[in-house]
Amino acid sequence: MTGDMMGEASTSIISALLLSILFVMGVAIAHLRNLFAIVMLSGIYSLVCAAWYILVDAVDVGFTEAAVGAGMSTAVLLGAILLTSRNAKPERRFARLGPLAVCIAAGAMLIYATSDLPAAGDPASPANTGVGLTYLQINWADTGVPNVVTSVLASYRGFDTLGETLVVFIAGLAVVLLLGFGERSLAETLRKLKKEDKVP
Amino acid sequence: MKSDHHLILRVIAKTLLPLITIYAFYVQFHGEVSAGGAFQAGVVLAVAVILYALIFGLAEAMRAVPPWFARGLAAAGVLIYGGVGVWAMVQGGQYLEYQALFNEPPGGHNGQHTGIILVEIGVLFAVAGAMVSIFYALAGRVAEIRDEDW
Amino acid sequence: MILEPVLTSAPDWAVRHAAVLVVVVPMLLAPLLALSPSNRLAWILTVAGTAAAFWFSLILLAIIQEVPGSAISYALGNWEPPIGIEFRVDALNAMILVLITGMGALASFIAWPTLAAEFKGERLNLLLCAFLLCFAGLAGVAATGDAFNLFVFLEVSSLATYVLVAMGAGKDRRALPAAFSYLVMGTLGASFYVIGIGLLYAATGTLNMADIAEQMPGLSGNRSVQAGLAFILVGLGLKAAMWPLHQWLPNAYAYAPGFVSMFLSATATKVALYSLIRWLFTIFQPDLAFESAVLQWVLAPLAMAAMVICSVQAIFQTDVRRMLAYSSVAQVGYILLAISVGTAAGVSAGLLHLFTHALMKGALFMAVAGICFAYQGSTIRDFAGLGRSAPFTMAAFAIAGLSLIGVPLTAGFISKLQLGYALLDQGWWWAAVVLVFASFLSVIYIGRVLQAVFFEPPLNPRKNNKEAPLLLLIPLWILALVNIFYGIDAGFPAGLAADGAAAALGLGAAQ
Amino acid sequence: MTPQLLIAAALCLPLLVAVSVALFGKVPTLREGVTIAGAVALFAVVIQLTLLVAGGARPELYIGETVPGLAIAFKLEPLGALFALVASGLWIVNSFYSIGYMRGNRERNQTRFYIWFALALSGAMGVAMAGNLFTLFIFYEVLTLSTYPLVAHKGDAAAQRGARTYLLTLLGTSICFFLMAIMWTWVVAGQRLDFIEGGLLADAGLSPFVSSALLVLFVFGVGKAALMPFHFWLPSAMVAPTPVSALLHAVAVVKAGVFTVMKISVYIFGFDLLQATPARDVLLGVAGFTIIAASLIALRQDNLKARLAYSTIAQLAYVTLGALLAVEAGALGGSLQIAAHAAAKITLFMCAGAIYVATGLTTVSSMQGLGRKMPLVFTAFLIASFSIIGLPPFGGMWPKYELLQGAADASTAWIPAVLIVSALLNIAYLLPVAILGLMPLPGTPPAKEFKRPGGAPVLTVAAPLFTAALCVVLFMAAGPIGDFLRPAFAAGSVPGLEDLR
Amino acid sequence: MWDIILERGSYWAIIAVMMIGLYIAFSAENLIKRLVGLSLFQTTICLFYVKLANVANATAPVLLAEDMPKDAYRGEGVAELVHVYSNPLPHVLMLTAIVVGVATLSLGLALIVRINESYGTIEADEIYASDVKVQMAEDADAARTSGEVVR
Repeated sequence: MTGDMMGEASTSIISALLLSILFVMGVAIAHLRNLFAIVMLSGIYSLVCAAWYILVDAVDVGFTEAAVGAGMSTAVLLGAILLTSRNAKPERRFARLGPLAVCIAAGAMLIYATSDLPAAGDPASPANTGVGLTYLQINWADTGVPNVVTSVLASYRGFDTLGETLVVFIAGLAVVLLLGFGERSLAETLRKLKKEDKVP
Repeated sequence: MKSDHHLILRVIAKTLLPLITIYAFYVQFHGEVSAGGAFQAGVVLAVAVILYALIFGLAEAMRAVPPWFARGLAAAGVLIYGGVGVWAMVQGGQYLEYQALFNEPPGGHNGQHTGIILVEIGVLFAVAGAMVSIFYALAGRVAEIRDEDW
Repeated sequence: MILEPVLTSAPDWAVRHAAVLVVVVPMLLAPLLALSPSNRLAWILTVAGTAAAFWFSLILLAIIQEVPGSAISYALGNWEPPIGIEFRVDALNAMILVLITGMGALASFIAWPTLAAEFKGERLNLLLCAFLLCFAGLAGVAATGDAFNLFVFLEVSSLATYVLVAMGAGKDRRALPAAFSYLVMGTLGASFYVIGIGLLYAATGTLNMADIAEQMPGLSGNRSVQAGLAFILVGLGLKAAMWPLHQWLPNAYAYAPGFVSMFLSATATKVALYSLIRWLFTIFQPDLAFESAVLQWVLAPLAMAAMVICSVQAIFQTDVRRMLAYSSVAQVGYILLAISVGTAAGVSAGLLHLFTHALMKGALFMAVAGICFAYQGSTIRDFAGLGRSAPFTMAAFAIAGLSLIGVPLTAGFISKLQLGYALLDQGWWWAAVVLVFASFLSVIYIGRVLQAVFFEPPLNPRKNNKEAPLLLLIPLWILALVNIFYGIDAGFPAGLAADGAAAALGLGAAQ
Repeated sequence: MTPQLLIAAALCLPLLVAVSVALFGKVPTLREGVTIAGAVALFAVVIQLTLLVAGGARPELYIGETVPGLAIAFKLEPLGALFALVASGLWIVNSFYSIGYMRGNRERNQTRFYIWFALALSGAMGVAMAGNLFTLFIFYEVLTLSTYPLVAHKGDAAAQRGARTYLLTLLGTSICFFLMAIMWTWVVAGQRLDFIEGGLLADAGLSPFVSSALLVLFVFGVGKAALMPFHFWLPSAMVAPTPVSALLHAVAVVKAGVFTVMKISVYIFGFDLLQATPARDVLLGVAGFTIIAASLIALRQDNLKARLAYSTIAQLAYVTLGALLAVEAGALGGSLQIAAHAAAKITLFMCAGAIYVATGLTTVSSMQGLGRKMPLVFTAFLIASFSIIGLPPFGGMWPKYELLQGAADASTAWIPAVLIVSALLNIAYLLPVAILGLMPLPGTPPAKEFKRPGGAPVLTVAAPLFTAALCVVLFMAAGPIGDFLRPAFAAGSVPGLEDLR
Repeated sequence: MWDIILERGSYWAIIAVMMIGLYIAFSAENLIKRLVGLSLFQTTICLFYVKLANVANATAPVLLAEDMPKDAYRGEGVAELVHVYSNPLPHVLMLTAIVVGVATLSLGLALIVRINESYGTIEADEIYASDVKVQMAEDADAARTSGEVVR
C-alpha cells in the first residue's frame, strides 16, 4: 500500500504544481496586452490542462483538450488576430471594481459549496457511486466496448453527443453565414496567382 | 508563394500530411479500445487540411478540399448521426437504440458496435467539415497570409 | 376534449415517438436545408419542419390530457432513465412545447416575405437552417428530462440565436455588438448553469431531473446543493433576461432581423423561464427553507424592479423595437413575480402570463417586422400616420398592444387578473400595487405608439399605401384574433396553465 | 321580444349604427339618418326594458365565462334602467344637435365622429346593464377608449394634449385603482364579482382596513366620477367639439362614472357595510370639498365651457355624496341627480355650442347682451341654470331635497351647509351668464355680429329648447321615478323614510 | 486542518483559476481578450468536473482485461469490478463542454472580425461610444422632426 500512497502523494504534488502554473498563466493573461502573447499563453494553458487531465486519469478529456483547446482554438484565435489587431488597449482602472466584486461573490459561493462537497478522490462520494459507477459495471455486458467513455458518449448518452455535433455544425454554419465561404477571396487569390504567373 | 525558400517546409509537410491523416483515422477507429474518438480525429483531420493551406496556400487547399465539400461533409455528418437514430426507429426501437438496428437478442453486440461506429463517423465528418469551413471563412477574409504576419 | 381528433387521427409511430420527433424532425431537416439548392425549397422545408413539430406537440398534449396528471417518459436509446437520457413530457412541458412550436411555425411562415429580398444567393437557406436549429434546440430544452442534456440543447439554441441576431447587420451594424454581448452573457449563463449542475451531481450522483428531485428532500441542508441552486438561478436568469441580468436583450431584439425578434421574443426567454420553473418547483421544492427565502427575498424584489424600471425605460425609447424589448424584460418581471409567490395559483398565473405574453409580443414584433419591411424604419416617427397607410397591419398591432396593456376582453387582461389574484390571495397587496402601476406604465408606452399611428400625420406624406406582405398579415391576424379569443374564453390556456402548475409542483412530491 | 333579445339589441344597436355609418360615410344625409334612426330604435328598446323593470322583472343576459368566476353577464335593475334611459334618450337629442353643429361648423372627419359616438353609446349601454363588476369594467374601458378619438377630434396639438390627459387620467385611475379594487374584491368575495342586492361584500367579514382600502380604491378608481384630485381630465377635455362635451358631461361619460360609484355602494358594499367603513367619512369630506372647491373655481372661469366643466365636477360630486351617505334618501337623491343634471347640463352645453357656431364667442365676458340677438338660446340657458341651482319648478330641485333628507338621516350636520353654500355659488357663477346676456348692464357695447349668416342653425336652437322643457317635465315626474328606483335600495334597510310625495 | 486543505485544496485552487477567467471575461475591454477569458473560464469548469470524477488510486476508465469476461450480458444485475476506475460520466460531459466551448469561441471570433470591419475597432468602450453617438444623432433628429409634426 505504501507504493499507492507514494503514488498518491506525488500525484498531489504534481497536480498542485500544474494548477499553480495555470494560476500564474491566468494572472499573466489578465495583465498582458499583446494579443499574440495572450493567445499563445492560452494555448499553453490548454496544454497544461491536458497534462493535468491525464494526471487525474481523464485521458479522453486530455486528448480532446490538447487537440481542440490547444490546437483548434489557437489556430482560430490566431486567424482572428490577423484580421483585427495585435494589441489590446489598457483597461480603465475604475472599470475593474465591478468585475472584481462579481468574481469574489461567485468565488465565495463556490467555496461555501466546497465545504459540503465530498473530499477530492473519495471513491464513496455520491458522484462516484451513482450513475458513473453503474456505467463501469454494465458497460461491457451491454455494449462490448472496452473504453467506457466511448460507450457512454456514443451510446448511453448518445443524444448529448448528437446535440454536441449539432453545436459544431452550427458553429461552422454561423461562421460561414457571418464571413462568407471564403470563396470571394478565393476568386481574388486565383486572379492574383494568374497575374503572378504571367508577369514574371 | 511561388518562391522556394519554403522548400524544406514543403517537403516535410508532404511527407507529414499522409501520416497525420492516417493518425486521424487511427484515433477514430481505435477509440473504442483506448483513448481518443471522433472529436479528436475530426480535429486532427481538419488540422491536416489547415496545414496544407498554410504551406501551399489557401487557394491550393480550396482546390483540394472545396468549401462546398467541407460544408456538405458537416451536414452529412449530422445526417448520418441522426439517420442512425431513425434507422433504429424504423426497426421498431426507440430513437438511437442501437440494439434494435439488427433486432438482436440482449447480449448481442453487433448493433452496438455498428451504431457506435456509424455515429462516430458522423461526428468525424461533422467536426472535420465544420472546422475546415471555419478555417476557410476566417482565412478567406485576408487574400493571403504573408510571412510578415506571423 | 378539443384535441381528441388529433390523437385519433395520428398514426401509431407518431404517437409512440412524438416526444422525441418534436425535436428530431426539425433537427434533421436543418442539415438538409444547408444542402438545399434553392431558397424557396429551403423555406418550404422550414415551414414543414416547424409545422410537423407543432403537430407532434399537439399529439403530446392530447396524450397528456387524456389522463390528467400523467407524464410521458421516452428513454432515448432505450436505456432506462437514470442511465440514459430521458425525454419527460408532462402537462408543463406539453404546454411549453405547444407554445414554442406554434410560434415557431408562425415565425417560419413570415420568414420568406420579410427576408427573401434581403438575403439572396445561398445565405437564406443557411439562415433558415440556423433558425430551424434554434427551434429544435428550444424544443429540446422544453422536452428533455435530463439536466445536462438541457444544457446541450440550450447551447444549440443559443449559438443559433447569436448568429440569427447578428444577421441583422445587413441593415444596422449595431446588430453585431448586440450579438456579441449576447454571446458573452449567454455563454456565462450557460457556464453558471453547468457549475450548478456539477454541484448537484456531486451531491446526488445523477443527472436525471426526476432522480435529483427524489433525493432533494434529504439534502436540504447541503451547502453544495444550495450553491447549486444559486448558480442555476443566475445561469437561467441570464438566459431568461431576469433583471438585472437583462442587458443583452434590448439591443439583441432591436437589431435582429424582424422575424428573428418575433420568434425570440415569443420563445427564447419563455423556454428559459420554463426551465427556471422546472428547477425551482419540480426539482427543488418551494417548501425547502432556503428556497422560499430565495423566492421571497431575491426573486420577488428583482421582479418588481424589472416591472417598474424597464417599463419606465420603455417609455423613453424612440425605436419601437427597443421599446418592445424593454417591455419584454418588464413582462419577464411579471412572470417571475408570479412564480415567486410559490403557490400553485402563482405558478399557474405565471404560466398563463408566459403563454399570453408570447401571443401578444409575437404579434407586436410581427407587425413591426412587417412595417420595417414595407417602410424601412421602426422609430415612432416612422410609425406616424400608419393607421391610414397600413390599416390592417396596424389594427392587429393595436389589438396586441391593448392585450399587452391588459385591456379587458384581451388575453393579457385575463393573465394579469390571475396574477393579481395569486398575489392578493397570498396577502401580497404591495406587489399587486406594483403590478397595476406597471400596467399603467405600459399604457403610456403603448399609447405613445398608438397615438402616433392613428392620430398623427405621417412625417413625409406617403405616396402609396402599403400593407405588410400578405404572408405576414395572415399569421399576424391569427395571433391578434387568438389574443381576443382567449380574452373572451380563456378556458383553454387557463386550463393548460393550471395543469402545468400542478405538474410543476407535483412531480417531485408524487414520486 | 324576449328580455334577453332586448338587452342584446340595446348593446348591438349602437354597434350596428357605427357599422352603417362607416358604410354610408360618403352620403352625409344617409349617415345622419341612420344615426337618428338607430338612436330612436335604441330608445324604444330601452323603454321596453324599463317597463319590464318597472313591472318588477330583472331582465338578464348571460354570455359566458372567460375563466371561472369572471362572467360576461348583463342584468338590468332600476338604477341601470334610469341611466340607460338618460343616455339613450339624450342621444337622440344630441344627434339632432350634432347635425346642426357639425355642419354649421364645417368640421372635418364627420363620419369618424359619428362612428365613435355610436361606439361610446354602446359602451354606456354596457355599463348600464352590466350584471357584474367585470362586465362593467369592460364597458367602462370601452367607453374610455371610444371617447378618446372624439376628444382628439380636431387633431391639432392642443386637442392631442387634452386628449392625452383625458386618456391617461381615466386609464390610469381605472387600471391603478379600479382594477386593483376589482381584483381584491374578486379575491375576498371568493372569486365572484356579481352585483347582489344588499351588497356582495356584506357577508365577507372584511376588516375595517380592507373595506376602507377597497372603498378608497373604488371611489378614486372610477376616475369618470371626477372626484378631486382626479378631476382635471374633464376641463382638459374641453378641447372637444360641443356635442362631444355634451356626451361627456351629460349623456354618458361622467354619468357612467357616478353611476358606477352608486352601483358599487349599493350592490357591492351595501349600506350596512358602507356605514361601518371608516374611510367613508373621509370620502364624504372629499366629495364635499370637491363640491365647494369646483364651484369656486368655476366662478373664476371666463371661458364658458370651462365654467360649465367645473360646474359638472361640483354637481356630480353630489351623486358620489349621495351614494356614500348609505341611506335610502341619499342614494335616491344621487340617482335623481343623474337624470336631472343630465337634462340641465346638456341644455347648457348645447346653448354654449349654439353661441359658438353663430358667433365664434367662447368667453362669458364677451356674451353680454348677446341674448338680445339669441333670445331662445339664452332662455333655455336660464331655465337650465335654474334647474342646476335647484329652484322649483325644475327637475334639479328634487335631488337636493332628497340629499338634504339623506344627510339628516345619516346625521351629518355639515352636509346641509355644504349643499346650501353650493347652491349660492351656483347662483353666482351660472345666473350672470344668462341674465347679463338677456339684460346687459347699461354701457356695455352692443354684441358682436353673427359670424355665420343667419345665426345659429335651427337644430342647435331647437335641441336645447327641448331639453330645457325636459327639466320642467322632470320636476313633475320625480315621484314616479322615485317609485321606480326605490326597490333598488330596499335591501339597504334604513327604516322610517318618508314618502316622496 | 491539513486534512481539510488536502481534501479541498485542489477545489480551491481550481476555483481561484476559474475566477481569473471570469474576471477577464468581465473586465477586458478588448473583445478578443474577453473571449479568451471566457474560454479559460469554461476550461476551468472542466477541471472542476474532472476533479469530481477523480478516484484515488484508480485508472482511466478503459476496462482492463480482467473486467471483460467472455459471454457477459446483463441478465441479472451488474458486474463486479476487479479494478478501480475513475468515474467516466463527468469525462463524457466535459468532452461535450470542450466542444461547445470551441464552437462558441469560433462564433465569437467571427463576430469580432465583422465588428472590426464595420467599426474599425475591437475595443468595447470605443464601439459603445460610437453607438451612443449614432443613437444621440437619431434621437435629436427624431425630436426635431416630431416637433415639426406638432406644429
